[in-house]
Amino acid sequence: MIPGDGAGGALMATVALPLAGSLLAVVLGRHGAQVAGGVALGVGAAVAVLAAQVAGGGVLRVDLGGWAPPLGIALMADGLAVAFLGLGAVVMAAVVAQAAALFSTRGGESRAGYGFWPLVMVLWAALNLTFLSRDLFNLYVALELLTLGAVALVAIGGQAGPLAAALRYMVFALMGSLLYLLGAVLLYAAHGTLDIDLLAIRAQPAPPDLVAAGLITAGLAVKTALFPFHAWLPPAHAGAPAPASAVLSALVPKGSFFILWRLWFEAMPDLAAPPVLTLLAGLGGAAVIYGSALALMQGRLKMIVAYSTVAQLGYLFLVFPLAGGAGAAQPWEASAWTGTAFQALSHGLAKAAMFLAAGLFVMAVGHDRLEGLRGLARTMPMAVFGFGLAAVALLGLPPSGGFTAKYLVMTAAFASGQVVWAGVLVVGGLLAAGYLYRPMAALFADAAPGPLTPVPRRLQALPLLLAGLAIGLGVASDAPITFLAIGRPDAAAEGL
Amino acid sequence: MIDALDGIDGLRDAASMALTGLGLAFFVAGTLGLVRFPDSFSRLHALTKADNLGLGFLALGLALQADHWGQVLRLALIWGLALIAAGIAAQLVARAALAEAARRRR
Amino acid sequence: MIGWLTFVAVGLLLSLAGALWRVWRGPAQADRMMAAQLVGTGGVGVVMVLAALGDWAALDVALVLALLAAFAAVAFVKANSADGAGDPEERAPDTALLQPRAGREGDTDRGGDEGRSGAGGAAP
Amino acid sequence: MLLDVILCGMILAVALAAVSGLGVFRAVVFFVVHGVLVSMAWLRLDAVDVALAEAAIGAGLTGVLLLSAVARLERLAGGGAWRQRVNVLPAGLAAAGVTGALMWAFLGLPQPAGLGAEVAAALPRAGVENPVTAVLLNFRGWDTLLESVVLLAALVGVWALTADDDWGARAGVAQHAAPGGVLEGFGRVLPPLGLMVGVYLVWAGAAGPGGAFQGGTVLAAVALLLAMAGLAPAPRVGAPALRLALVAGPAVFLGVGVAGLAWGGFLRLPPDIAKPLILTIEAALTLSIAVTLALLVLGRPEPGDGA
Amino acid sequence: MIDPALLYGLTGAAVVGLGLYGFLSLRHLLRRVLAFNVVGSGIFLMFGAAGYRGAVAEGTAGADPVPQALIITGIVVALAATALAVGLILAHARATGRRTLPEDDT
Repeated sequence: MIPGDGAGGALMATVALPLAGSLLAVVLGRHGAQVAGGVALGVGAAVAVLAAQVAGGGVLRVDLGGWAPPLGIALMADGLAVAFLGLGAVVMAAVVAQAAALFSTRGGESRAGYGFWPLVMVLWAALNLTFLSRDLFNLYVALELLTLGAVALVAIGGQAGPLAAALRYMVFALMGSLLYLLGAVLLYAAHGTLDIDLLAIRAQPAPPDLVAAGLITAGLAVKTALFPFHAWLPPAHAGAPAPASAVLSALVPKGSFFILWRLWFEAMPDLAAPPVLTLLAGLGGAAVIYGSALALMQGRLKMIVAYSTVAQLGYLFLVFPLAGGAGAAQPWEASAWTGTAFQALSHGLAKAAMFLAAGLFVMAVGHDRLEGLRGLARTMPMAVFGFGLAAVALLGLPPSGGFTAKYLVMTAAFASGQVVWAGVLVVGGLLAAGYLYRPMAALFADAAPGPLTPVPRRLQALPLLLAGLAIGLGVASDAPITFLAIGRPDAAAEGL
Repeated sequence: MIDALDGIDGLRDAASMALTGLGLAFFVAGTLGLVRFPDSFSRLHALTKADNLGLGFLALGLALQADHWGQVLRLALIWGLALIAAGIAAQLVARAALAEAARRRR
Repeated sequence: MIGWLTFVAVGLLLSLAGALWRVWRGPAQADRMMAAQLVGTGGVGVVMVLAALGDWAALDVALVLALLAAFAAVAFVKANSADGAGDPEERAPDTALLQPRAGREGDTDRGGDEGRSGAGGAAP
Repeated sequence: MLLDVILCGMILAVALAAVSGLGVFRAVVFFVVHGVLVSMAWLRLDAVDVALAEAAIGAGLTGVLLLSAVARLERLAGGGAWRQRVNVLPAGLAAAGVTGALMWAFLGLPQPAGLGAEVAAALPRAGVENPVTAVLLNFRGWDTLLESVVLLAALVGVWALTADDDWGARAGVAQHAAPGGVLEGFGRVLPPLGLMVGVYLVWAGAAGPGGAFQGGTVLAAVALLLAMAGLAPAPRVGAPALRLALVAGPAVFLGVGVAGLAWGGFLRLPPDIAKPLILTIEAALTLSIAVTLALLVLGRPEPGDGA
Repeated sequence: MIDPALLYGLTGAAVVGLGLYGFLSLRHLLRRVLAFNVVGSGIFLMFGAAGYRGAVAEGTAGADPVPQALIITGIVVALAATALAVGLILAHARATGRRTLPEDDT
């Protein structure tokens, strides 16, 4: 544990660099793309250095301003946090590369060209902070920054549809923030601290803690678009421009889910009564079924991919009954925990690849209705192959990261006797095959594609690269597994 | 000597009580005017005049209770600002009410 | 002295309560704005008394309230002007309205519960 | 004690009136009144700094923002019958449930817990005497830095809603006022006083109630008044000076934070030079907050239609 | 007599409830944003009451500064969110001539 010395620099860079980049982009206006490119490289390097430090020295804590909690705010990087930072860095690098073509400001400063870059970098900084911060109110400000950035990105297109979607997103997100803030206020009123580690010591099943846990969980569930509150996600993610929807779908809901994960496993582990955890996983399961069913009925590619996000996010909630809950650390909890981390990472990479590919199809054909995409495989082989690889990862077919995730969670489900969650995984996989078959069939149809504008090959390489990483995550899965174990709450119990 | 001293204090307290009481009375009058008067313009007339006078007396009464000059200065500044604000607001709102009534008549 | 000032503060608050009724009832938007103006001035009064009762530093709050008291009225007036950013004084007033009327409620009150260009849903 | 009961009763009545009844204008006026009442409540709760912020933002800027939005919205989307409310019963049940749970939780609070003692203990090393400013700019400076970025992100979001061909125009609708009229007079008389009060609040924030936010909000109100009185046209979106002013606060704060790495950690302010550092941060923050809040209330550039 | 902290805390909880009711049931988008602000001020009232309660117990002068600082941060964040929401509502109204979300319009 190396608090607060030079080693904190890399950890701080992952948040301070995007912030500095967004400030620079506000001033420099026309050169937003170059600033974002520099920030992407910088944060990538910072995450690499941080990963080396965490792998070498274990969990790394930084007390901001030198003030230790409960007075100050602490940031902490453990295996899980650095893995998600890595996911963010990779996805953001690809998104910045594609957005540079879409939002180029060479001609002169345009509205969207000016607005996109500061917003996407502010979003990145807020996202990285949700993975690192240990203070509940600091997480609230990070969530607000995440929400404002995301809503503004959805509305940046300017048409009527995305504007309504952005408004609905904002209404839901504001509701989520209020419920979360209420919970944080109650916890401070009860225990005089907002730090997760101090709360873990002081929390006990008294009225304020129970109500606070309920409100925070409800608030974060709304922000993660869990089943009954998912209505805002598909139109918002489909309405945003492609690079933005890649960030929104692959990363943003994971920020609020990550906080929920921290709370239920580190801040209030013994507060988790089994029925509550089962309810969360039940809603997750319903999200998988409902999201997949609706994805089957969509006519536009981006709507299919957006509803697939609703479904895939449902898988993440299975971790609560399998790995959470009081009682001795069962041997299968570690594998459920790691499996869910894998699911989040692999879905992030695959979903970003899909939305970037969809963006390229829209760039080529002008719209994303399925019938317009027929036969694109012949003219844009790399992008379509990337989309296909991403579909493999989403389905969880070997050797993809998705398969490793499903395998780990399923073994945990069988070992713990809660077979219903294994059922959810299987049914989800089948439904995913269903809704992904339709776009794949259209893309590989042997119809002659209509008039389309050529898409440069270097842009087509981006989705392929991301999808390749999603597959690679499964192939070389032993390194991430050991890395994720650093700082895991019950690190002692070895996985299956 | 001591009771003479508190004589002055007594006098000061009595004066500030009287002034603040007067201020309160004007505020109540202003509110009554706002509630009871028949139309917008007479209400505006009542509230602007009564309230500002009330605030003036209140400020004066409290100034007697002040510990040092900084507070008296601030009380005077507050009253001045409130006067400006009330004057501006009354004039503009009256014109807006007139325009609104004119629009409704057409 | 403390008891008296508390009484004055309570009295001021109750007078503000009267203004709240006008905000609810006030047929025309201008009536509601006036009532808000009264609450602003009354608020300055109450805060001054609270400052005398408690910590004199609260005078700064009264200062800010007095400073910003007119802003709501200015925003209302500008927003309701012809193009939404003008000034009601730019056009000569229609003085025909100001003819004294014997005893009848002023013209501005005959309007429906909502001012015509007034608030929110057209359906009352 | 009676005072608190009456004040709470009025706050509840105003909150109820703001969410019930018909008409958005009435709801907005009730919200402005709510701001005034709540700033009184803060005084009764011994929180003068918060009372200042509530008075400046709740009763001041939010009222201006909502009032101008109401009228503009009526022009854009007025008329037409429509249902004011929907699913009233589930909403009522949910609200009642949350309220009951909150009250049950508040009553169930164990012995009072707070950080007053820790702050008092660390105050000598914080560089400023006012504990709230010490928390805002030193102990939890990271929150405040992020919050100034939140303001900036909101402004960039609002600007991104501009029509494409209006980009580069002046922020907000072109304001104008009758020359020599009452509004222009107000625009000439108040700003000097407002500027004095704003700067005083920022400067006083180190020792007593006040600070960058309260002062910045008052200065934003002064800038708004100058624009609304037609005395100073709103700046163009692309003006470099404006962009530097917008970014000054977060940039200086971030710069001091990174400089802290030299003293052992991010955002670390060595006690002996903490006060000058905090004052520089506050000055830059006040500038950024004043400009950002004024532009947020003015809204997106709309040179074309005045509607 | 119930102590002030409890009174303001329960009032804050009730204001949160009222605001939540408005936020969930109202359809006019501007009124929903307004209800969001009402809920926010209710939350901060509860927070301030908890801070006051903590300070009174510890006998330190003035309320606990940490909640005060967080409330000021919260108020400014709420204003930023409100400003963006209002901007979106106006842009949406300009594009669709509607004051409510599409699914709420009858």
